Amino acid sequence: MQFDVIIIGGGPGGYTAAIYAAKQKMKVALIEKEKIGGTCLNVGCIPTKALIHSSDLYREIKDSDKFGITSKDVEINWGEIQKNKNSIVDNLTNGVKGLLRQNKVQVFEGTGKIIGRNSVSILNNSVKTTIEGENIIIASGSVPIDIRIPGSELEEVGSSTKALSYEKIPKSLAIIGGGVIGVEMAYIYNTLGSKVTILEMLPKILGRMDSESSNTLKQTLESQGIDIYTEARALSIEKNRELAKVKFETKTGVQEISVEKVLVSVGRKPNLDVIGKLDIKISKKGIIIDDYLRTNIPNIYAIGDVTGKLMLAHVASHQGITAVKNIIGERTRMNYNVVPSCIYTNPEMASVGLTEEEAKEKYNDEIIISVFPFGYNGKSMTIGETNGFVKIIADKKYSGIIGVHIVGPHATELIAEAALAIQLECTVEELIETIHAHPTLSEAILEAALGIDDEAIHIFKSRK
Amino acid sequence: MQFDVIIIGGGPGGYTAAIYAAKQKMKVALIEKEKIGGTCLNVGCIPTKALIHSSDLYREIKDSDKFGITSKDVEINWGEIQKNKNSIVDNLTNGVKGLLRQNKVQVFEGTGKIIGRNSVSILNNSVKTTIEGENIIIASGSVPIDIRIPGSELEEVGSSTKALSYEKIPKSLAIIGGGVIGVEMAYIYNTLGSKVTILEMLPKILGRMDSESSNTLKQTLESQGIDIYTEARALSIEKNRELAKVKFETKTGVQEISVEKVLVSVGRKPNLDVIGKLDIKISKKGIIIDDYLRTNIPNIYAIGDVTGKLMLAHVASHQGITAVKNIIGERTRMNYNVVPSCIYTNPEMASVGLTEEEAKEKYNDEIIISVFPFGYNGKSMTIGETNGFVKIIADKKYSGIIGVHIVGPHATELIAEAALAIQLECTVEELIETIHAHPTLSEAILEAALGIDDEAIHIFKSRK
Amino acid sequence: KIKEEDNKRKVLATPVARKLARDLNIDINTIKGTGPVGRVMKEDIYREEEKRNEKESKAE
Ligand SMILES: Cc1cc2nc3c(=O)[nH]c(=O)nc-3n(C[C@H](O)[C@H](O)[C@H](O)COP(=O)(O)OP(=O)(O)OC[C@H]3O[C@@H](n4cnc5c(N)ncnc54)[C@H](O)[C@@H]3O)c2cc1C
Ligand SMILES: Cc1cc2nc3c(=O)[nH]c(=O)nc-3n(C[C@H](O)[C@H](O)[C@H](O)COP(=O)(O)OP(=O)(O)OC[C@H]3O[C@@H](n4cnc5c(N)ncnc54)[C@H](O)[C@@H]3O)c2cc1C
Repeated sequence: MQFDVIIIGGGPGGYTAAIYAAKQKMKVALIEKEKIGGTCLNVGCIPTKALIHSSDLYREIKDSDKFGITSKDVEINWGEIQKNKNSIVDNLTNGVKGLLRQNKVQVFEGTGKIIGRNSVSILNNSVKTTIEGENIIIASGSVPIDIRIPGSELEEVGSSTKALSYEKIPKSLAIIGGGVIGVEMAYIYNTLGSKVTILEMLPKILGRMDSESSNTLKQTLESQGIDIYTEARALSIEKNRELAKVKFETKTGVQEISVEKVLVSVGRKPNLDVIGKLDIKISKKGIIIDDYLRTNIPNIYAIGDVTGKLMLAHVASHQGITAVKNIIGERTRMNYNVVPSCIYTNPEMASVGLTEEEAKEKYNDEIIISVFPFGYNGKSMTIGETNGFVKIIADKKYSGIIGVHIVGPHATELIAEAALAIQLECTVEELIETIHAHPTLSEAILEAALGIDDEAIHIFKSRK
Repeated sequence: MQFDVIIIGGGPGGYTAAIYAAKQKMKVALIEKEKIGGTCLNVGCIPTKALIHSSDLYREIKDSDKFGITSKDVEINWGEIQKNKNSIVDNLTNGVKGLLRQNKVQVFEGTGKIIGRNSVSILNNSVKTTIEGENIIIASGSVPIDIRIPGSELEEVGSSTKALSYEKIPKSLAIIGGGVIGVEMAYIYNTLGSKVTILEMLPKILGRMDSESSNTLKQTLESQGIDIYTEARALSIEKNRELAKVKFETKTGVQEISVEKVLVSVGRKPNLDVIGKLDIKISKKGIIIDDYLRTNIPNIYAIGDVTGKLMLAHVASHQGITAVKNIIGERTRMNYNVVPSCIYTNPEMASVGLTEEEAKEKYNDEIIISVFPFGYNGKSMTIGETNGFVKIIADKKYSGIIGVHIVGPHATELIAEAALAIQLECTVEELIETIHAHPTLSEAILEAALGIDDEAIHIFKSRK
Repeated sequence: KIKEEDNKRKVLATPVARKLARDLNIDINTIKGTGPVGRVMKEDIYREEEKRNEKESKAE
């Protein structure tokens, strides 16, 4: 066989699997039809976070007087923001290309298609190559779902990929879909001066998240000027001179707004073309896999967004490593119970483990909850970011930590400790025994843990 | 007895113990001779971090062009910086006063002195009160050590307390003592425009820290413009017109610099007056205590800086809680092996567990080390802070994590996960199995862990 | 029934302690942990080993 493993798709799932496999001394082929780095590096995680950093800076600079740093004529240079974003993306994707080379992964440009249990064809500009491999990992990712309403084909309407590179900052923006992507985009453009409206079909934005947390974030975003409609269904989009008129229906009737741009972020669907005619089982969500990342064909694995499990880059890369471990015979199960999920707005939001709603159900109400607000945390005060809280959910019987939800400064970094705690089945007592540095935001986690027994220091009574 | 426990000193050790004891339904007296909040809130952790936040902002704003945010006439308003710092301190100390009140801690203003096993006298403006308590906790903290060289009494010379409130930003500043306090002050004033020189007696700054880490920080600070002399002994200070001339000796001979201000930060010494004539055993470092925080007199405990263990606010507060637990009979041992220590410069630095030097010695070289640089971390790139690294030290036999040292962005928050890992005796494998959110700085911890087995994804070969 | 459930919960032990116990052939379920909430720490395993060694040397 030419290769030990053929990987189709060069996103965070695929390239991580490729590098990890190469480090295990395997002969690895990686096929990518567009750009190494996939959605994540090119039009996902990284470019959004670059735009968010510029937005954060703008907000901070406008607000810096109270910290004794003054400046005049604070201006947004959209061209520079885009250039910076693009150069970060280039740096990172070039870095990954270099790593693939150094690790001797053979990279094929073209569209891969599985044509047999061990054969993959690669089509590149009408040239077709076929390669053979002991194992195959499908890592073909996902693409945005379109909405099918009148007007969705208009120039003004587009997905997040378009929204990352608008030629200028739109004066007004309607976002159809209040998931993580929609909310981050709303934060970016609202901060940079757009009038942003979110239309969400469900009763709350950020569907799967802990309700108290997503509510808090929603209120803050609204106070920053974003209009959020829930239980709102977009009906149609029409050209209205220079603008696009979006009609939508809420409980109170049909309304309309006219905006420069419409961003559609209603979800993503798996890239299934890669399967070809092979009998690989799929569901509505994507390729069906077992805990070892195997499809129904034993030597064919699938990882990342194409499996439709949790569409997150760190899930894709963890699945990638786990798939390779299973290929080399290190039987390792993929566990989806301890997956942090992050929203990079201001305040940030991050969650891991069970939400309050899930915990109540799973533990039959036998849970304890403690919430510590950042307003009482010293470090928060010194950096002037006192919005939000840490919420810890523990099971009543053993006081094991089963869920942590953070809204607030650097929530996306703070969640790492919480994830480790849940992964190691840490109890509240052990978290309390762990000394947390002063002054840090992570002390809010300690205080929330103390609050479980009503022993938080810097708040009189914890919300429980 | 009037009180279940009398606490002398209202710093983070004392006030935490007081609130915690009150929450255990104890009758608590707290005696403070100066300001509630102690060193930490009034002239330590909090005001330094407020100045650091202003400094950080100034640096970021000057650098924001490359992120597409431009501004003109960026200026430092020292008066506002001071006002902001003071108002944060006031907020926090008022908050603590409020908490003491709500928790029904009886606060006595005045100087406490132990006059018997159960009696403490309080002297306030020549009025003397005596109170009685079942238990006593000494939490009298520490004060800066003076240096005894000619000229140390000059107006221009002072401790960190003075340096927190200079009437203006000095054009030039000599700092005698390159410990954490000296280094943070150097970072603040250098960033705000002073010409800063550090004179350190020992061969390295930040003495106890992991050498590779403190070296990296040293080099970065030097590249920012700070002059650092090690093995340098200050000899004398002389008035030189408007300036102070500092003479010091290094290996290469005697040199001198003329500066506007001289900051002396050569360490702190315990406040022992409180002991009075009682036979409480002390060492050169402070009051001698056992693992349960007891002095040689069974009902008298000591916590915080006065015990001279590790002079850190979070050690003081943890000792405070532990002392109270022992008083109520919940026998709990204080463990100093897992204490994070932080430096809030840019890059930040944070450590927990054994340094490389300590680990080598303790484990007879049977350790593995892995270093992952932030330069290869996606989130670092999006925020433009790629300096530094995460270093993980594990024992070779069980790959238990025994030391983590971080130089880089938000190191002081990232260290929380590392502290929990060491506290729970986590192995490298378990850290790797813990999914880290993308894109976050905490992924650098994951990558360092992967590097232990040469399996880091985003670097070709980890330094080991 | 409740008791059964209690027993089902696997003993709380640190990762290093588990490895160590496996290595030294010590049944971790028989060890009383000294960590917070009784988690078995590596020191507990070392202590158990010491006890065992003492016994053995006495037996000899
Ligand atoms: C705007 C946005 C922001 C996001 N932010 C975050 C975030 O902050 N954090 C996070 O965790 N996740 C984020 N995500 C989600 C994240 O990008 C995905 O979960 C992740 O990229 C999935 O990785 P993957 O490897 O499965 O697929 P992808 O990254 O989609 O990569 C799949 C690759 O396969 C290639 N491919 C497909 N079919 C073929 C074929 N037949 N032959 C050859 N190549 C093929 C594609 O061209 C693509 O390069 C974001 C997504 C978007 C859109
Ligand atoms: C500039 C600076 C920066 C620092 N930064 C940090 C940091 O970032 N992180 C960190 O962890 N640590 C930091 N520290 C150290 C930290 O401040 C101390 O470790 C901490 O304050 C010790 O707490 P304590 O309660 O033991 O004593 P203290 O905070 O010193 O409090 C003792 C209190 O007791 C009172 N007192 C003393 N004697 C008597 C008496 N006889 N009667 C009544 N009252 C009495 C004092 O007035 C004082 O208020 C810093 C210190 C300085 C100087």
